[in-house]
Amino acid sequence: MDIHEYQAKELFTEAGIPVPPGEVATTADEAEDIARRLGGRVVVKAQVHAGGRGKAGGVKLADSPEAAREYASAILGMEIKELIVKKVLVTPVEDIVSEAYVGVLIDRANQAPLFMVSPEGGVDIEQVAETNPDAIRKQSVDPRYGLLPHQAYALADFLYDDPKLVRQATKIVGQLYDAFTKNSCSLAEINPLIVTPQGEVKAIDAKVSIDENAFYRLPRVEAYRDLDAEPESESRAREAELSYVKLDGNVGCCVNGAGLAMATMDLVKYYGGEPANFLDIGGSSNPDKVVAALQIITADPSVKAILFNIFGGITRCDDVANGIVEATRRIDIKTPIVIRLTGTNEAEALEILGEAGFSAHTSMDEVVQKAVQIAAQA
Amino acid sequence: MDIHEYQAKELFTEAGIPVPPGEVATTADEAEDIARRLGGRVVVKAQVHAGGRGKAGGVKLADSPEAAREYASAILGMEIKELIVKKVLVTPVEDIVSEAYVGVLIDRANQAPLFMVSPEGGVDIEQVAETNPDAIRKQSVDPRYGLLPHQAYALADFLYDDPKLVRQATKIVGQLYDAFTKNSCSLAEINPLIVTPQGEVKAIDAKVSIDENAFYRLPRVEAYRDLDAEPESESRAREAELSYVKLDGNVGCCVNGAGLAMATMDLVKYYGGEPANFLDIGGSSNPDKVVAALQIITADPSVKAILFNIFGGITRCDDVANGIVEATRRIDIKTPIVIRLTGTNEAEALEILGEAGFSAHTSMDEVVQKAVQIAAQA
Amino acid sequence: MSVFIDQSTRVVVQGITGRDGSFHTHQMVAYGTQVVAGVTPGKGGQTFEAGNGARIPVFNTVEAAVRETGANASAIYVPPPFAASAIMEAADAGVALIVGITEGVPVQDMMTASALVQDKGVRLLGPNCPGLISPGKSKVGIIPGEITIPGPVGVVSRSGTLTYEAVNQLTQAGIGQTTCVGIGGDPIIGTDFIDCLEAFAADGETEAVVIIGEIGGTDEQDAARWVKDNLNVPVVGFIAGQTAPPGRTMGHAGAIISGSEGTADEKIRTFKESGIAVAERPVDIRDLVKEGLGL
Amino acid sequence: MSVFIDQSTRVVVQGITGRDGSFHTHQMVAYGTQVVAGVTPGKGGQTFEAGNGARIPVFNTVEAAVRETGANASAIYVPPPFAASAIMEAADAGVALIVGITEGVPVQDMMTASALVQDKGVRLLGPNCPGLISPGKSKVGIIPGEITIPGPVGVVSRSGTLTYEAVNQLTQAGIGQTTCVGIGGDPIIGTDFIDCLEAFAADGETEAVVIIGEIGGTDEQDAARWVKDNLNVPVVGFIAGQTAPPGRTMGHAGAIISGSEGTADEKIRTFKESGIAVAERPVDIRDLVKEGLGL
Repeated sequence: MDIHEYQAKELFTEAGIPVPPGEVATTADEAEDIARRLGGRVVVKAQVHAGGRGKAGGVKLADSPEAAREYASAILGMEIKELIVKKVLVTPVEDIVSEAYVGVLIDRANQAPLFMVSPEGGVDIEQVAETNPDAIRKQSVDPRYGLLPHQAYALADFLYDDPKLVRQATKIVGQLYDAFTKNSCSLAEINPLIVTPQGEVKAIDAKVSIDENAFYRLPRVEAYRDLDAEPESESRAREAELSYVKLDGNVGCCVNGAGLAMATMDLVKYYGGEPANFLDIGGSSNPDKVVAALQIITADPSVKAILFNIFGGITRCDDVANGIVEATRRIDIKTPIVIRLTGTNEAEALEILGEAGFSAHTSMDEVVQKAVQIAAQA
Repeated sequence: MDIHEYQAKELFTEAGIPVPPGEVATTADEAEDIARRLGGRVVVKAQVHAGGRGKAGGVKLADSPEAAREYASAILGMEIKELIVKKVLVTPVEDIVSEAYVGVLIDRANQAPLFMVSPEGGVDIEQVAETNPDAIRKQSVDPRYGLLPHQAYALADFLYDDPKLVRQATKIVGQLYDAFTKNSCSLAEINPLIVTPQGEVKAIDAKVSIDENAFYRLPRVEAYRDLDAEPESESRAREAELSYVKLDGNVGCCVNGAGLAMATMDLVKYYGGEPANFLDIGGSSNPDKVVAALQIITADPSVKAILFNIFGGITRCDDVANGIVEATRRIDIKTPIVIRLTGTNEAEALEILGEAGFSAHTSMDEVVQKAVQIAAQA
Repeated sequence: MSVFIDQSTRVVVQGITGRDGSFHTHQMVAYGTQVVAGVTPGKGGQTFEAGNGARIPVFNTVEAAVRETGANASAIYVPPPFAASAIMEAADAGVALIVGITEGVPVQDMMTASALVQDKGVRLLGPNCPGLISPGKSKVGIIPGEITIPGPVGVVSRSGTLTYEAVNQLTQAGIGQTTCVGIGGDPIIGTDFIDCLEAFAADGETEAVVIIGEIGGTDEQDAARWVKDNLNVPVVGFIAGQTAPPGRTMGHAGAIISGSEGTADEKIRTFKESGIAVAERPVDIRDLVKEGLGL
Repeated sequence: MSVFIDQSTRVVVQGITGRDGSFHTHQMVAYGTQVVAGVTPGKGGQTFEAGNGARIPVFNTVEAAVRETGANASAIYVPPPFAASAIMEAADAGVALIVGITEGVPVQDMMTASALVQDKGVRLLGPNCPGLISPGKSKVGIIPGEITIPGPVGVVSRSGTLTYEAVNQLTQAGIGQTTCVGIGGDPIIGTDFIDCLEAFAADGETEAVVIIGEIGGTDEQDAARWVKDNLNVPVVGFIAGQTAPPGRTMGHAGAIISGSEGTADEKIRTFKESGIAVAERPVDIRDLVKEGLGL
């Protein structure tokens, strides 16, 4: 889960990383007050889970509290990459001598954290990697040893020549690694890490992603979740413990298993349709989940046909059938439903559905074609 | 460095290990007050760096604050293994269902921490190892991974059958390991770890040794040093950065290098003498160290002859010679000194000593025989 | 022949008294798998009744289970917070194969567990995988036995039900399998595609291989290159997630397109370049296997 | 021949600008050792003047030193709080031999460093050791060159000056050495007696070996058993600390009798049982070597 810049900065500050002060405002009034407290010259930064905030006009330098108010007023409510800005971070303007990049992420191939640093900060690191790969130094971290002192030093030494800056950066690299492990991050980035005219090294922007699987031990971080930052349907799906991703098509998909769900979406596309969502009801046999899934799918007005594709293994087909019947009792579903069920307890499922007036298929290929056809005709 | 039971319990409490409350008294009055605060029934325990306190009468169970006063009065000032008791720990009496042993130390052969646990606690673990080795379970800890949860569980599982006790003990084993690593211990022991009639697992006695080389990062633990617990000469030697161990003989030894110092002691014994000390002045060429060494040796009234055995490598013989001359100027040394110097700047050294009226040898064997002879004749 | 497991595999189930562990122990025993022990801390000494009259002893630790029963493989059904630790316990206890079924294990926990597994020289499958089945011999995990039959095809996949779909179609067409292996959908897993391909290559009875991949990471690309250089039997490939948007996790924690890495197009391209017959639809897998086997 | 180092050894000195590092760099250069680089963080780019006109480049990191100068051995003189880290840096940078001179390294730091050194397959000598010298070829560390001459005896010891004593007596009697190795007096060290004995056994020119041990641990006992089973040249042994009281550290952190373990008597007994000629006095070492060599 991505967290906001101001939240990431909280985690960094806790780890000891020097981060300039700053406060979050949800109104222009608040922004003005904060700017006044911080001495007048501030940056007003949109807090949304999207890159390119600056280009979109979501980051503004204000010379006075009044200007801060004005910018905050403009930025709050702005839409950046389909996300509405509901909060701004107000933070003092820093004079900048140089900008560097420091980041650490999980490297799947090496099964280990990977540090990347570059003296060319303030820009997208993937861009640096393409245009000037020699300006990036990488360091894989053996999880058995953690980041070793000489590795932190060598990364810092790549960024700066002045031993005083190297010393500060060495410490920051170590602190970033601590924050990364303590908060079970999949990504933790400082970009830019600046040097001030006074020779201080500071983190000016922060980007952090957290492994949701670790939330059970990170209640504070879990509370960082911003429900405004995702479609309501996804929040509801999470509550029902469903994997759901909203898409733009008109064929609503309800599948058991992530791989089969993706393959179902692909097959919808193959036959000329567009999937309205990814939805994996998981391996559980709980009819309530099926109900919740149907509620979420039917709440999407674009959906013109609902497609069930269930391969019963652990999931019992009769449970899914019961869920479908139950859902159609609880909610008034107008959208046509086509169903494919095969595997464990298939016969019982077909009987349950038949009694409730549904017919069911056993071939995935057939049922997808039918759903696409129905959606196209709607 | 060994620390006192009450200090070890402080470290354990910090790590979260359940330790009954307790306070330290240096007078019988204090002991009575503490006993009253703790509810009357207490154990009064001598705080000295020596095993076998119980057998020596240094641990007493008091039924009342008055009794605590009486016992404290008897124990304070008592001599246990040549150490005078200056402090007692007063702690509530615990009812005991069972006593176990849990300890972790540095295993040289495996270069790793080694846990040992036994359901037969309250006695010397080395004795259990001899009489009933099957009653001990060991677990080597890979320092790259630290103590893994299943290892802590398996150790606890060896101690108890009741899952509730196993759960508590698992936690305590983990906390003991944390205390061990955080405080750079060479040994950390709970003996006994008791079970109360209420089913609580608690640490009743604690023994901890700390690696002095880590003191630079453990100022609090370094302050645990009890100067009363060692001969004054050893405290002075430590201040002068000398390695010194007081022994019972009459030939005072001053040597550079630990191995050569031990070999010199052995050779004194070989020729019928008894070394008065181990003393390594180290590799440094600082005359002040030689002065300090001579002050410490001459302060020991048993010393009848002083033996220098210096092999100049990094240590320069002329520096040692200057130190000897300097020391004889500063302090009035009545004890005869015999000197062996060879190696780096040997010629200069012999000249310096000659001018000051000393003669010097170049053979270790010769000079040791001579020192033994002089001491024997004194 | 089969790879990784056969009739001689002796399984300890970690988390045997839990909901999933209990259910699948019954399933495994019913299929004929030798489940010789269970582990649930605090329940050592109990007996687990697995149907068919099978009485499986439960131990507090894997170490005790291995010592008392000679278990040489472990199936892990413990909850996610304890799963990495359970894997390390199994590795430490000296089983040869660990099958991690649990979904939702924190990735950083898995980094450590995976390092230990490698240090101990143990094979880990998963986590977040359906396990594996050598039809007619043994199954460890959750793959439904009834959709498989013995035969000449090796199947390796990152997904569960999509594999069932493919295997079921093979079975219905009368084409059996040597072993079907689900390697799991997490970003950090033990055994990968190449490990499985190596095993199939060394197995004299595997005459064709099916690889079912998905978006995320570069495992499929690495596997394709390995196939090109090393494998002499026909290989059929399928990649799920062509319609998945970048930056979103598609159910499996590992199924995410990050930047330009891990797209379905890239994987399909590499498959084709390496001589792997790529199925456009799941149903094509069966037909391409038939073709490959000359049926 | 010699073991571990010879004329081709290229040394980087970690802590070259410090008091000890600086002094001994001069000594090593004067002896003829190829000191090719120094490392002091923050002083990269400077040049260290080592006498004889030698100008040694200083780097911020061992990695840079190795890359720029091809150093293949490191001598460590950094202060104790940073010594374990310096060892790990050297191991990570890929030198083949690390000589840890620093005394007073925390034992728990060394546990981690030693594990990494082993993971990397690097040879570590020490810490808290005098280093090693192959007379006439190279010395890395602090053993005084002038007390050694080339010849047929391999010397391995846990101590410094006691070794000088023994080596000096050999040299004065005209008996030279292939290599003299000080393995260090700490409880946790890299290369141990057996590693050195194996190297001497493989060295065609080592015709006799001297082992100088002391109280503490069981390294000498293990070495003795190894000698009995594997070594065909005469071995002379000496153990320091017969008069040491139990439970007290005798200068070296590792020189301590704990319980019944590590006494001089036990070590001497094992030496004798293994056919090692035990010197009662240091001066006897020379005579027993003479005897062993048939001189």
